[in-house]
Amino acid sequence: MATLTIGCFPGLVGNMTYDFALKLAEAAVNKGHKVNIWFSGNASGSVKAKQKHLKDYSTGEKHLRALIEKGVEICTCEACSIARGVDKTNAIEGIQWNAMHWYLAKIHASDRVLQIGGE
Amino acid sequence: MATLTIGCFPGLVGNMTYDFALKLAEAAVNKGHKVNIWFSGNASGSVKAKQKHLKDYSTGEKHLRALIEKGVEICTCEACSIARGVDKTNAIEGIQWNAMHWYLAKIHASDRVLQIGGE
Amino acid sequence: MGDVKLAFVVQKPQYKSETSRLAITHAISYQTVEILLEDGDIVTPTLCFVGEGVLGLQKGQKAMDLYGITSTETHIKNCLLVDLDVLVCKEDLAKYGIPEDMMPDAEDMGADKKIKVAPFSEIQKAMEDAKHVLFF
Amino acid sequence: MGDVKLAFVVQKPQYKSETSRLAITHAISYQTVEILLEDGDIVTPTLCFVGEGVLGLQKGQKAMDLYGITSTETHIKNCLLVDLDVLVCKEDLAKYGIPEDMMPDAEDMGADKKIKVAPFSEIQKAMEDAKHVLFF
Amino acid sequence: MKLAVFVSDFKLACDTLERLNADKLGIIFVANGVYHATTKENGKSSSLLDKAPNLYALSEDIQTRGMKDEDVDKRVKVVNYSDVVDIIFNEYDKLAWI
Amino acid sequence: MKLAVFVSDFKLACDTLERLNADKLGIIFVANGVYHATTKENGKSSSLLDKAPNLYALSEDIQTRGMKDEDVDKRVKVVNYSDVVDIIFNEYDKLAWI
Repeated sequence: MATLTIGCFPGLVGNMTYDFALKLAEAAVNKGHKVNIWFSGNASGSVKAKQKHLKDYSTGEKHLRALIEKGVEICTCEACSIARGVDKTNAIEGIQWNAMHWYLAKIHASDRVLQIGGE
Repeated sequence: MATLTIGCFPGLVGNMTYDFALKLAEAAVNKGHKVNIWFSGNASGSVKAKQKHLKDYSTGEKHLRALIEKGVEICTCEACSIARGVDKTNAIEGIQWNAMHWYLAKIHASDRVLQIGGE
Repeated sequence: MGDVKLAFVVQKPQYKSETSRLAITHAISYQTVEILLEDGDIVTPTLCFVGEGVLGLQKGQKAMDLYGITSTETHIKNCLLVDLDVLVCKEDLAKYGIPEDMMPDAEDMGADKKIKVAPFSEIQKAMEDAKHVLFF
Repeated sequence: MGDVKLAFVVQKPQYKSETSRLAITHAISYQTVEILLEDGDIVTPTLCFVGEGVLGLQKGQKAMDLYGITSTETHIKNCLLVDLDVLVCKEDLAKYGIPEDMMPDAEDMGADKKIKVAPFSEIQKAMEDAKHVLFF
Repeated sequence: MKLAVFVSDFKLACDTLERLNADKLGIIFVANGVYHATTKENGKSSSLLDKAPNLYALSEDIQTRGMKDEDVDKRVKVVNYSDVVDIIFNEYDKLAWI
Repeated sequence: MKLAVFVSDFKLACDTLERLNADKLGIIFVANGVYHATTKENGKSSSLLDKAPNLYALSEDIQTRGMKDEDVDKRVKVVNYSDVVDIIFNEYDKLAWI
């Protein structure tokens, strides 16, 4: 079994790139691989807890909780999140908070890295 | 004096389109015009209070408060915001909350409308 | 000010960012805007799809099954149900080889209204007739 | 695993979305990654700008004065201060008519390191030498 | 119609502008759109400079990117935010952002 | 290098893919990138289909858009998320998203 690290920058809700990143993570972990996810940019807003899941909008929270449950490590860029007014006290439990070097450290120990840029 | 309504969809922080929308609003209100701003899409995340202003990141909160002070009406798409976990209890005071028809109603009474799409 | 006509012009494909689907839901909201207007005032949007904006409209979308979100197809049907004028650029459908009969309708939901596949000149006219144009 | 080399490839212009500037700040963070690694392990990014990614790098940026945000120029200087390899595609600078001497340096801050204006082939080689490539 | 189009990108993802007709057409280059006014690609000016007789570029966005107002093509008028407000209220009746 | 490139847009804003060299190059069409595999523009297939010998398109993203797996160009293999995981671990060593 191998390790995949995904860096995801695009924001949650309506941007299907974010949905892609989570679906790929789920498929990899379901096959027994280790998966890490790094959020930066607009994606760092998606660690906010109490997202209301409306059927017209995609959502982050329930998928993130399910991935954490399966052992996926998820970390948000602290600076990016607090710049958006999201801090640990109002975030989804189990998400890690760290600086950008968390991502580089996970990459160091990864077999594959998928960096997804965009808004 | 005339009325300008700006619809702004792109997210705050790093996306210079958002900064443009606020600067244009400020320039218009400084000339005595009436300005309305509608946030939807990623921009609806920018009504979150307690944004930390880091110098490496642009910010929404302090500019939004200044615009409200000058009489600019600002409203966020309620569904878009709550889908992102931002609700009235943790939002910047003075921002209005409404459905998409708020935007159409403001447009009805506007001389100029600038709809800015994007992420 | 009576009836204010708007042209909503969607030029980016669905399922890329949120913008193109928000264009549709914003247009649909014309149905309830009267609660915020004076008696006799209305807003009438025409929803136009041009360029790459004609991508992602066709029938048979599985977005709800596969991603758990309302499909663009469903949103388009809702437009027809609230009697919105929807124009899809004929030249652009042809450019991308999308048959006109792949456009959704809402007959099963009881809507008489249909999407109109129209030449760009008609979309241009909708922009000219509108008081404001909104590009998505 | 020792030294893991990375190629950061920026292909979108600065000041459009956040992605292109985050590429720079992420690369800079290599300087502190050792606190999370075993002794002897390091990460070495090479930061490459290609295509439209060469836009928005040049000297004299007024982003702080006009928009209140740190300029890309300042971020690039910070790269040089932490001794990061920065490659800017020579062919693309030429394509857009940007003189090579418009690239910033950080001499005033005491950095010896300079931006290297390099042919695409050298950027291709950085990608080949890297264990992972990251496109921004 | 008198239409002012804001162009905010250098490489445009859509061809809308090519097809639009307006009795009076103005293009306001903002954000990375200012490169249309300042930068040649392979020695060639942007084709948008031939598209409309009324061209403007936002000074703040030129200077943010390390360029100077003098770097702008002679056909383009350099304006600031305050000028943009006057332009959109006084010279056009509809606005588009593409 | 053995490089798998994820293409997620139909109209690409960059020409990176044109210049990249790889000993083994694969293209995985996802999101709106699937149109490269399903849709002709003015009767012409996407030039990306000639760029790499190994082409894949994500079934979930084809069907989300109202198209069918059978609509895909014969050169392209239709895959699902689970297949993508195997492809990136077993057949390539580096990944790019453009």
